[in-house]
Amino acid sequence: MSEPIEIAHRESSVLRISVRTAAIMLAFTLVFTALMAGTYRVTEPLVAASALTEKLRLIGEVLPPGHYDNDLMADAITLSPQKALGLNEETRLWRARKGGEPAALVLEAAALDGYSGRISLILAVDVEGHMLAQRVTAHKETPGLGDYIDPKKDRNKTRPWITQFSNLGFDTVPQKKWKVKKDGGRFDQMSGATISARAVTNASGRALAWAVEHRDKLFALPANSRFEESKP
Amino acid sequence: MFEAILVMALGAVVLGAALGYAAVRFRVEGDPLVEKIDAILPQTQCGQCGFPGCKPYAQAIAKGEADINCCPPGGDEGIHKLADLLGREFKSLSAEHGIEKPKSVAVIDEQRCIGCTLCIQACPVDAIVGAAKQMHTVVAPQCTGCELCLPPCPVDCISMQPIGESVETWKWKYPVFKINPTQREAA
Amino acid sequence: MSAYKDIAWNGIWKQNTILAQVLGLCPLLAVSSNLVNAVSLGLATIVVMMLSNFAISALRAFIPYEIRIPVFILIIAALVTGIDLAFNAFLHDLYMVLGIFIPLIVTNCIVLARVEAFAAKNGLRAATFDGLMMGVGFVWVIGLLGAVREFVGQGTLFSGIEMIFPQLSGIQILPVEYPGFLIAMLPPGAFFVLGLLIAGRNWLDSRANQRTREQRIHHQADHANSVPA
Amino acid sequence: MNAVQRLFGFHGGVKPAYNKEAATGLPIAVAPTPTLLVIPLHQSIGGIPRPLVKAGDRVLKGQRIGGADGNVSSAVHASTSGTVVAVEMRLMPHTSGLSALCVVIEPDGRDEWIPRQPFDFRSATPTQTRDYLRDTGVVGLGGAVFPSYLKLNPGKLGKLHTLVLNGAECEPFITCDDLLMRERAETIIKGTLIMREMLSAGQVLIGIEDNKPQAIAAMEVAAQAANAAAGDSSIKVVPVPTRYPAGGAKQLMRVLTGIEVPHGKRSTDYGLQCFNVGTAYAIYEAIALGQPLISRIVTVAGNVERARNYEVLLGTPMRDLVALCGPLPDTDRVIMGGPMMGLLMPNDEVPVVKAANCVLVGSRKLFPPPPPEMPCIRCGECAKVCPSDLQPFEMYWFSRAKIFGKAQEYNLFDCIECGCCAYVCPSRIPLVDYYRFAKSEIWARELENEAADVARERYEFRLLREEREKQEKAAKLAAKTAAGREKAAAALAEVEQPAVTPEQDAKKALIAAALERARVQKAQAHPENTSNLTPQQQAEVEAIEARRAEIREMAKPHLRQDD
Amino acid sequence: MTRQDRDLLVNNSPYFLQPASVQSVMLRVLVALLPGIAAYVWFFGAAILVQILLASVTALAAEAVMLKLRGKPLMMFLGDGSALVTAWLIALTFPSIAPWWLTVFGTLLAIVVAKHLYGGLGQNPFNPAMVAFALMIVAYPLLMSQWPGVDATDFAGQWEAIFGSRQLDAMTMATPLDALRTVLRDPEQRAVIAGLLGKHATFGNVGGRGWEWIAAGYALGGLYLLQQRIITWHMPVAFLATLFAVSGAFALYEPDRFAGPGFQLFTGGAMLAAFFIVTDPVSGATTPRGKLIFAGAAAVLTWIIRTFGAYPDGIAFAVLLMNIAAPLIDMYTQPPVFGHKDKRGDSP
Repeated sequence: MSEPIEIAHRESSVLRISVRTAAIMLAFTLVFTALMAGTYRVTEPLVAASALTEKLRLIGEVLPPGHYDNDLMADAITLSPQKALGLNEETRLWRARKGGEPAALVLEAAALDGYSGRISLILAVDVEGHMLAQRVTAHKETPGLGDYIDPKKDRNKTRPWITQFSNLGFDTVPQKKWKVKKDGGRFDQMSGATISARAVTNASGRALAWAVEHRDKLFALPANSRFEESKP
Repeated sequence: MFEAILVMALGAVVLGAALGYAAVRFRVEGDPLVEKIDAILPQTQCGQCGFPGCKPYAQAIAKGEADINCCPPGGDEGIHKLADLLGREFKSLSAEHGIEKPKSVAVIDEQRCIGCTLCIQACPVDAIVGAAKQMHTVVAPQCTGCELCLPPCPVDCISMQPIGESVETWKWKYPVFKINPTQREAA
Repeated sequence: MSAYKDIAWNGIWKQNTILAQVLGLCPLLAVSSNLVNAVSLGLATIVVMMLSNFAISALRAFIPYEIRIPVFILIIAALVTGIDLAFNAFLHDLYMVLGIFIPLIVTNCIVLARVEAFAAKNGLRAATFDGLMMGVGFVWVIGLLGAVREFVGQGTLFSGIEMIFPQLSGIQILPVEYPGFLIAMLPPGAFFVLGLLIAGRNWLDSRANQRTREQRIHHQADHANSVPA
Repeated sequence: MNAVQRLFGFHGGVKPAYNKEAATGLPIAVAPTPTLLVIPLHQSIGGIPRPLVKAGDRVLKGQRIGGADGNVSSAVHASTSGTVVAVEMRLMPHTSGLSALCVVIEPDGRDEWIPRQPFDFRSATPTQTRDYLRDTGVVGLGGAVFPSYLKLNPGKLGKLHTLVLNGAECEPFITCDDLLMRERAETIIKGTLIMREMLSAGQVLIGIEDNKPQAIAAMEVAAQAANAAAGDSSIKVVPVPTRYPAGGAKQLMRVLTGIEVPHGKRSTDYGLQCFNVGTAYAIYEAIALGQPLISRIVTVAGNVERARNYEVLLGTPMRDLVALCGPLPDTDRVIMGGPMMGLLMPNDEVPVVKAANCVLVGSRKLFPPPPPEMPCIRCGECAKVCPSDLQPFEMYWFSRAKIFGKAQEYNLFDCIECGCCAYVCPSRIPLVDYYRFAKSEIWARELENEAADVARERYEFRLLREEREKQEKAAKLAAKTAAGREKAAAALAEVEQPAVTPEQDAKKALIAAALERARVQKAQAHPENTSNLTPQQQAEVEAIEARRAEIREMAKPHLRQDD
Repeated sequence: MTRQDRDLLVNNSPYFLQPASVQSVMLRVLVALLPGIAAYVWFFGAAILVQILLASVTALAAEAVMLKLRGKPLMMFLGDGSALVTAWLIALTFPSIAPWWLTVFGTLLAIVVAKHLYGGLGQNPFNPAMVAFALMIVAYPLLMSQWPGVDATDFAGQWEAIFGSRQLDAMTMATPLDALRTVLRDPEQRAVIAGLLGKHATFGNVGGRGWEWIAAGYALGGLYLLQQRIITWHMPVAFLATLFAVSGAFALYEPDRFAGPGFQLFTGGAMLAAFFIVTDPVSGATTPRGKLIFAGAAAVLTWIIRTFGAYPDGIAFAVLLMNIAAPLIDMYTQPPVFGHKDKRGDSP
């Protein structure tokens, strides 16, 4: 006899509790989402500034600030995927100028034949066709074996391996000598760990050649325009 | 940002309602933990733990009101099992609750028994048979050795006798190898 | 007061989140490759734990049992987002290193475990203190882990401290010729060192247990002897 | 001649040195009657027989002195005529070194039989046959001593296709079955025919290891004769390859028929039954001659000058038997059974029982103590030789760690303790000891759990009953007058002070009188379990009493309600 | 004779045992390694003997110290030979011109950490030699990748490499596996691989010059172990057959990119692994079917790590990964117990 009443009672309590929990949940969500949103608002400019600093720091590693006086971030163009640079995606290229005159190009490149796949590079090439410097930005080389291409991991802190490319161009090192010693070239490699060094060396050589070839065209393009590959 | 809050709010309402509904609808009755604990306890129903029987002690453990080391008949092994079940650390037997004794059964000295039935009332497992003014006796296989019949007996005619080993209940010992049995004794 | 002592002891040793409960392994193993990173993440975790314990203890009367977990997560997530943004804004170098691990504090079981097990049942002060002490327990272990890994792996300590205090720099402890022990710096090394730390704790604990047991037996024996027959 | 019997292999097994020649040179001799026979009542698997005689009784040879108790049990008999000296606890032929109830008989030298008459099993009902065999004490004589009447039952199939006779005798040193088959083959076959009839079995396969050519030849002759008499060829003697433990019942059944009888299943469900040749002989004596089982053939071998087989009266001390064979001076132990599975005896005075197929005399030279146990390297040799296809090293691992549940998962109870694994183990681990340990622990635990379940049930029932009685009482009171109703309310509310009825008064007086009597008794007799306590124990007892008092206080309302 | 006396005899049935011991098993394993070592010395000089000696002395010393610390009877365990087997496997898997401290350190880790911290003989879940190899190649990948050149067998130079401080570039050479990876990663040089694996002067005919003979020596020793019934056929056959099948299938699919089965079987540690490493009973699977699964899976992992991994030879990692899985494999591959398989009347 009392059963239907009980069920009805239970039904109402289910509804009541559901509504109550939903309401409380809503209240908490509103308060704390607002809190998060507020924090975001406050820190937004600072975070953006940090991100910019980070980018400039990376570029600064290959292109010392003294080499240019323009707003590097604004004077950039987009590259279509460049096979010669080992790239399968669009990248940015920054143009450094000093006193309005072209000074250097900062571009990205990649070596696909590392021991464990792709090695990403950033490098700066000055207007005379010398490589100012290059850095590895991402790689998966075996720790302790091939990762000396990254100066942070290189045990030789005073003169990391990657710095031997600085200020060299095809005038000082002929293009066919732009190889590791093992392959009869000019650059050192760690014995027992040739593969990573060879990949970086070859990729940088290709990138340098590409930059020298397209230098004038690249400087001539308006800012924020797009560079399409003209020939294979 | 307004959008973000809206999405969050919507999610909150749905989630809150669903959880509230589920909490009522799928409420589990009873406490299986008590059964599990009770299964480990030795069922002597002796009350040495301070609770009137094994089940109440199991309930107390499940509620966190009693510690796991209050059961002397269960011994260290029982405490280990409880510790494993409850994910707690092992503790040695709490001394205030008694010591682990060899398993025993109660025996009524039939010469002295006056047939008062007090022990029959005290026995938690009805293992004593007899009637008023008749001699009582303990059904040994059913006796848990809880000793609860000892205090009520007005003539102290009940004693606990350890269960001895027989050829049938003898257990092979853990094989521990002695590296150097002395020649003299072995000969 | 002894309740606070208990809380402290639980956090630092007995219920230590890493050594006893082995929680929060993901950030633990990923970030503890050197002392500075380890301690930094640890400090961030302390802050989150204190704040979340405080917030939840304060709000516990308003949180229905059924939806406590989503609410806890929400609160922790809000706090962590705040800290993440703050790191990004003010300690950007360190943020680059700790990177994804700060948001991961949200899912760090340590925080949720303490909130659920302690803060939701205790008063404001006790809960905040518990957050602090649990965090301290986390910091000293992750710090030790980081120090051992850094020392064994490359023979230095405090490398990378310039990211926080630009005027300081790391210390080279072992000679520069030290060949290093690379595996200590890699994730497997973190497991090895953590395993050894846990083994060390168990060893200390079992030794202490043994001692108390012996003491009790002696005590009982003395007691038995002193009672007149 | 017979068609060549197809043989099946069994997994594993070992080939230890057999050492059987020493005892096969001489025919079976009859051991002299000792000055005192100690006959244990418990000589078979199952319930312990009740003693039927008491000290001072005169018994005849073959007289039943222990009656079977329960469904699985078997009677025991006086081995010769004489006087019962005592029915008391004596050391058992068991490794435990524990004692059990034995009937001690002083022979009178007259060897006077009880009246014997053949049993006509063909006209008896199955129950009568069953009881008769049970009361003649026939059990499996291969060593397992399982009551034979339980096995002489065709089971649910109603008939069997094969009766297997086990003459494999694979254990080193033991030759009692070999000699029995050589000398009494005809009787064995006669016993077999009786069993076949009882079991409605088809063919009879007699498995004998091929290292016993003489026994095979003798059995072959007897079988041919029987086949000729019946005009068929249903009895076959099958030589089986010599490999321990080919004589295990399950292994032999597998070798002869290819059928594997799983652990815990009856072989009759597979249309098979297996008996030892000695059992067949005993069946013949019991059925055709009316003689209960009072003696058996025992091999005495090992560290003795003249190993030999004897027909021995059950209850003869092993020492007397060993003395007949001239034990060598460095003898240090007596083993019942063979070197692979035999039980170490607590001393050499224990009596020969139905299970004793061999009395193996040992010395440190003959059976040197194994080299120190090394850790298991999981080399798998034990698994290679295990005739039960087990993983002995896993069972060892868990038995050693006392994780008995896992040991059972690895089928610990399929282990037949044949000892092959320990025999080959390069780490010289006493594997079988670990299994024995684990098995007895598991059995003990099961018993404990059963007892706990019973106790729980009884306790819960008691609580239920108390509750019900309380309600009934209240209802009864309520059903009475208004005054009664008030009283009921009072009784429920103030259970501490129930109304005193005259009846209870009388009871109290009685109790008081009894207490007075008891006090006098108590002054004389002090309860044993509270004497000689250390002060510490005393204190504990007091503490416990105090707690008990509390509980009683708590429980009082319930108790009073029961009054 | 009383019951107390009997207790001192302690052993129950069986009362006599077959004469076999752990020691004799281990000794025969060492004997089986000799042909491979002989080939090693012939092609790459005596440096390997120095490494074996170094590893053996270190292993025995570490074993003795650990036994002492753990309070175990010294002579009984030291004489079991298991430490020597571990030591020899370490020496044979490390480059023979590795600096002395690398071998000593690796051996110490194997004996102290991988063996004794887990409870000593019979308790180690991982193959100690493989633990040593894996730890060392992760910690010192450069040193663990410098193998002796096939023509640089002069002992004085090798001695200098082991005990001197100089790195001897002239002596080192990429192993065939390294060479394979080198060209594998360079799209322009993929064509070279065919020449490399063919009759190439430097690398020998099948698995690289010298290496295939060493592998054959190990295989010979493995056959001896089979004949002595110390190992069963399951593991070697499963390992080699699986490696053959997997590498064969991929080589057929793209022969320019993937090395063929002959190369895979006869280079690196494949033969050593098949007969001496995966067959380690303590850390491997033990049931017959389990052994097949264990060794087969180890072979697949080996091939994957060799082809795609960050380190040249994948055997150590493959074996360690399978060590973890061994208890599980054993649990699920229990052979049916007597009577529990439905075997009515079929012949064995």
